[in-house]
Amino acid sequence: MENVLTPPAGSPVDFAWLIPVVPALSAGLLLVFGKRLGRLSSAVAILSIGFSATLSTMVFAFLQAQPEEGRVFVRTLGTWLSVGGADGLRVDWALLIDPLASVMLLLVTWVGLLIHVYSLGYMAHDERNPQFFAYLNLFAASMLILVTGSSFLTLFVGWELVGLCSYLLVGFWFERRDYATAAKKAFVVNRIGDVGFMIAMFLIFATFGSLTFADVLPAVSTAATGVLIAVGLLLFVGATGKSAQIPLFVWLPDAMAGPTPVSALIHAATMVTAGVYLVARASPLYLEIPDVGLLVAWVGAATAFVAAAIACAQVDLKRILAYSTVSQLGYMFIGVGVGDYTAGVFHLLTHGFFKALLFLAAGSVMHAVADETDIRRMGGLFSKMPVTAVTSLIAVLAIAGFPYTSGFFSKEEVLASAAARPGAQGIWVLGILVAGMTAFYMARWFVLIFLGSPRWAEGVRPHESPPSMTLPLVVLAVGSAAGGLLNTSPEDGFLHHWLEPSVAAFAADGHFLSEGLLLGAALGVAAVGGLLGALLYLRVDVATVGVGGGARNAARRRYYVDEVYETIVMRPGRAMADAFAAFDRRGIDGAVNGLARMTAGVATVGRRTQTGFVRSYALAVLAGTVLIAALFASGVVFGGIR
Amino acid sequence: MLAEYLPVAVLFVIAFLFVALSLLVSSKLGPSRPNPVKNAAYESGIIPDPETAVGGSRFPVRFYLVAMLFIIFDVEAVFLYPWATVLRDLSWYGLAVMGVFVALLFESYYYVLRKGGLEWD
Amino acid sequence: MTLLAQIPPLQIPDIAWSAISPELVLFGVGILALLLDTAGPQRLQASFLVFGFAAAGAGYIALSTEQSVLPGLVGLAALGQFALTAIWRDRPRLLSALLAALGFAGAIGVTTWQWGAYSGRLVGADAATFVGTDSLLGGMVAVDGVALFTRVTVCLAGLVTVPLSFAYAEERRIHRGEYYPLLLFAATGMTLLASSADFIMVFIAIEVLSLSLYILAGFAKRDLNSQEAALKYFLLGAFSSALLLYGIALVYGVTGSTNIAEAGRAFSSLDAPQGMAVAAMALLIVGFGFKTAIVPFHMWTPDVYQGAPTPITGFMAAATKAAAFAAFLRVFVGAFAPLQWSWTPVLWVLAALTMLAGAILAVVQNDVKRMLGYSAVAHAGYVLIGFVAVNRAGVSGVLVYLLIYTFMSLGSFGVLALLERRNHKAMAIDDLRGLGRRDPVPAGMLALFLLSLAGIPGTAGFVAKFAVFRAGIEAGHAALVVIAVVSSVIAAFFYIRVIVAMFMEDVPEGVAAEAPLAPSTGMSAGIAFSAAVMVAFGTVLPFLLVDLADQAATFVS
Amino acid sequence: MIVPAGHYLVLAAALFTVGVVGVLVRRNLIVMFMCIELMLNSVNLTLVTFSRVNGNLDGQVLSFFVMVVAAAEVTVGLALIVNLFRLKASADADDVDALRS
Repeated sequence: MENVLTPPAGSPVDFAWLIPVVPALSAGLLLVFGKRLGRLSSAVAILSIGFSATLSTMVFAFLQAQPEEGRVFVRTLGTWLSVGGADGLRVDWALLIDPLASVMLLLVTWVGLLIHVYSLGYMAHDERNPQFFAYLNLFAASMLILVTGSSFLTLFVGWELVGLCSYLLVGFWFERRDYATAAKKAFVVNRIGDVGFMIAMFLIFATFGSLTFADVLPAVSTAATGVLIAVGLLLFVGATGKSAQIPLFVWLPDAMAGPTPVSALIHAATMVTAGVYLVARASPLYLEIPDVGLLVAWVGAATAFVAAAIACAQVDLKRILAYSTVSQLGYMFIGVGVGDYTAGVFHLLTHGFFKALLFLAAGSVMHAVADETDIRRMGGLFSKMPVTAVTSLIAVLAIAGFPYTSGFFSKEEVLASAAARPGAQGIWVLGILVAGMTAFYMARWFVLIFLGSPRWAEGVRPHESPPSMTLPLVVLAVGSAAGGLLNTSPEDGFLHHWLEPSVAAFAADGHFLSEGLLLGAALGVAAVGGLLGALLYLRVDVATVGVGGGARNAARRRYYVDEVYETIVMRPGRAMADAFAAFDRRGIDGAVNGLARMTAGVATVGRRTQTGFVRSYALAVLAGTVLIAALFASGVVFGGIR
Repeated sequence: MLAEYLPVAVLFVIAFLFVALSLLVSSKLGPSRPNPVKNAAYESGIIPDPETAVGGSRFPVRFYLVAMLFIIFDVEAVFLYPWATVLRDLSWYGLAVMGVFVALLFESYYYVLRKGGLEWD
Repeated sequence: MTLLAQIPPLQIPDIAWSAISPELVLFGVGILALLLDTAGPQRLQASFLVFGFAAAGAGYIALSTEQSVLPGLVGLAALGQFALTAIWRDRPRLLSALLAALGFAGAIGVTTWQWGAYSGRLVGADAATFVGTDSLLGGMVAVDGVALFTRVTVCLAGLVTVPLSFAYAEERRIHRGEYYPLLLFAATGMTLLASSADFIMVFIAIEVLSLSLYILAGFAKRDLNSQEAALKYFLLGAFSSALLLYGIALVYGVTGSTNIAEAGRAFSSLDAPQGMAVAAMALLIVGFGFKTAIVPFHMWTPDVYQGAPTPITGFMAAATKAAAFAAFLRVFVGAFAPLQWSWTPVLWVLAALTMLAGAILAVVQNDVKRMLGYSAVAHAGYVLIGFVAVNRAGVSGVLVYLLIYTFMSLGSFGVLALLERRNHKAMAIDDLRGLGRRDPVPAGMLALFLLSLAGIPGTAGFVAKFAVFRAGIEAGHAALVVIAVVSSVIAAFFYIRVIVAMFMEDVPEGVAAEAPLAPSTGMSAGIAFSAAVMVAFGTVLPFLLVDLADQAATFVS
Repeated sequence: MIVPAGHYLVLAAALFTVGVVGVLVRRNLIVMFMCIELMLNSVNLTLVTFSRVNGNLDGQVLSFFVMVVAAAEVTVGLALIVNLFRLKASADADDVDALRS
């Protein structure tokens, strides 16, 4: 961030501002003329996002052509806000195009494009799909503003806009009441996080007199540590809100009420990773305050563990993926927390691939089995929908960290840096455990859906989805499989060098275990978990636990596996799920509702003063006069003292 | 010279207490036997209640209307006095300015006239 | 005799009429509209008469002085009104509406002309004669940045209010001839208040605008709510202006002058803060605080906003605030700046109270107009932040905030007026359920205005909030800004509640399908204009607005 | 004998207070209204006194305007009250409480 260049005219970076603008324009177009365009609207949307994708690729290529130290560009479009004259605050409409932004651009635009294509088939029967595509475009534009923002303020603008769009998209099918409430919950929780962000911004401005990364980040070492700690914590509060970390993660599973492509785009690939991106972007700041970083890592680890445990006990195929997203986000925060920002971003990218793939596969499955979401009522779908099955198998292997899949490299790197960071060994242990649990519940997910005996209801005719839906699956599957090539090893991987100009480097000092042991431990635990899950759930009697029926009684008589399984897996998972559901009710909802109730209480007291009688109002005016006189008196005394 | 105003604040309070006290005392000591006549609004001795009005008919609101108009046009004339005292110094310019003022006054008069504000029925 | 001896010999003030030319335009057009309305069938003759007089006057000016711009304008205006009368001879309402719009536009034009002259770029007149921070008309009127900016704000508000009112008033059968003249007179009072440099002028201006607004609030003669609103506004307004007047009297007593600047100088030369001065400042704060709806002088606000005709409510909320805050600025931040150590803490506390009380009380409201009334209170609190930060950034923040708030308020109330026209009743939040489905465009507009009021980034409201918050931070009032952020989060709840009701809830069964919305040209134009301004100042050119405000804020040293 | 200015001020202050209290305690709209007028006129007295003390005419000028404004207020106020009386057949301030939260 030291030497910031202005892009040469005519270069792709010079036109980078079109990347967010074009989808925004198309969104506006669709919102106004959507009804008239009809089927054409989806084409418009896909073309616009496709344009952005191509341009971002060109930007990426351009950056790669530049010398190592000359890859940070700021493209200024014009003044947005200039307050207080020359010496005052001045915020430009400017894009910060650096390696970090470029990879984020690639992720957002390409995954976005694939999901647009997928929606073509998925939303085919919805009469409001122009509106839907408009929202998707709007979201893409906001996310692109977020990742290219050149200052905390522009980033915040995108930050708020993505929140708004996810609000609109989750509430898209608002005929069903719980969707609306879920949307409201998401919005409220995000607002809580935003307060932290806003206050952090004002603190930053008060300290550094500017909000642009180029001014603030190089200067962090000059500021007082206390201020830095405050800023870091407040920013992290914002990040927890947006990226669904403890204690603010409850909204994400509820947000699964939205359409599946939305879950894939917003709640898996892009928006929820904004918090990680923020921390990575502010890496010089967090480098100054390693203890806060450690806290971030611990929160991430705890979240990862809890979410994984809950995921083991879920039966809704989308909720499982939701909790797994939360858990994987925890991994990312471990990465950025312990100071290996490259690892965090790396896991962000690979996760973007395989989690999006998993969600899209889930959508395809729901299509096949008439919107059934209970995985105990599926099974044996492999033969019915081979493409979906194979692709999601790849995704499952990737997320479980099967060797040489994308998830393998990124997860290993995160864990290795956790092990390398003094005082973070506990985090590493947790991480290993979570790896095993991840393998377990993903295996359960896959087996219960695709293998075993068919358990779906009568009259359901499972069928493979149309090409418009399977094609994105295939592409993403390739990504999930080969994505690891981005950064094959922490030392000399491509991504490692690529991100050097953007994020602070990781100061690794000696692992407390040898590389091999680390790797072995992780792989071993993961393998055990995965096999356990697979073998356990291939048994029909376990698969049907909780569904009821003869098989279950047979199981109880013959193998007692029911109880075993119940005690080992379901009970703790359910317990934790219940605990956190309770925490959600009492804690988060409680906090929110409590806040609301408190406000309402104060209000009901306050509104009593609003009696409607003129004379009481006049009395209030008089009382106010006396109050002011008293304040003045105190002030005068104060002034007298001075 | 400002010091001499300081008692004002004090006397402010005293006056307030005096008024409040007298009101309180009167309300406590004085017999309170309210009846409709007492509670009725005092409007120059006219009973406001439409039912029991004099002559059985509602009291004409024209009364207030004309009274208000009179007040307005009467009070506006107050500006003429200070103006008159310095008319010599102001000379024609002052005359012109006051002419504008009076013209505006007449405009409103014309307005009232057109709106029928001065007709009794 | 001693008294007469003390009186200084009288000197005639050199009256630079152009200093109050916007007021003259507004007032003149108001009188004209009234005249043409009362002329009845003889409208055309009356108009011709006016035309003749105006032309004669213009010719006289042109002959006596070498000026050609001003007489030309006057002549054109006269010609224009004659033409309008000739065309719409038998449509008096439309005629007066058009005249009013013309008047507001003209006032804006004149003000920009003044602005040009003010910032040195002469537009056809000798700048020195009528502009500059020094007060004019015998120390009565100050033509400075704040005055000009606020004049523009007020006139824009009026310009938007006229089209919003037309169809609404028609439908409620309150479209009497006095409507637009009263609007113009109120605007006259506001612009005068914004540019008054003398407490006498302050009092007169406040009364002019208040009296017009009392009548406008009670314009629906047969509607009890409207009457009640008017009566409450009137009684409390008269009460508070009496208090203000007493404050003015005390200032005059202490300083021996009613001129704001002189009074400020005399105040700051007081060695020790002394009883009368403090009482005077307290009473002044009460007077201004009432007009700007600051807690605890806010209690009339929700009632009056709920009862008054909706377009008028929007106008009141926007323009009155702007004007009163401008005068407030000139008196305290301008003249009493040396005493800020004494009054800043007071306003600090009031700001905190106002933000919190406004936001919290709005949460439990059901009537949308009432809710917006409370939110108006909260916004007054946000403006106060820029106020207690006694610096240039603060002043410019206040100006920006008020201009943007004008459009937010007019837009939201305009949409409400549109809906009331259809439903023939005040809108409760439940009545808005499913609106996003039935009429997406107005619902979307309302959502836009509400989001902007909530200060979501990307909307103009965020720019406004950011400007004042920043000023507060710069002045070291971080705690106040934190309170403001909390308050705005609380506020987000109830704005979002309305949006949720519109877009995410469906019409409950058993509710009769409403007639399709019949938006009038005027209303849609007004709303669309406000929305366009929202978006423009939110996204691409806030810097323009902020620069203007910064220029305007120069009068604070 | 010449009365010191302080007395006028005190008298004015007392009148003003009477007006304020009247507005607060009386329920009849017209009486409340008269109390407001009383406040305004007491301020007039203050202004004239100060004008004499300060030896300039500003105060008296302002008091002129106050008179006119008071008259205008009378007109508007009475009009409102009369209209309300027509609608409700009551001039009691506490009957006017339909608008409340």
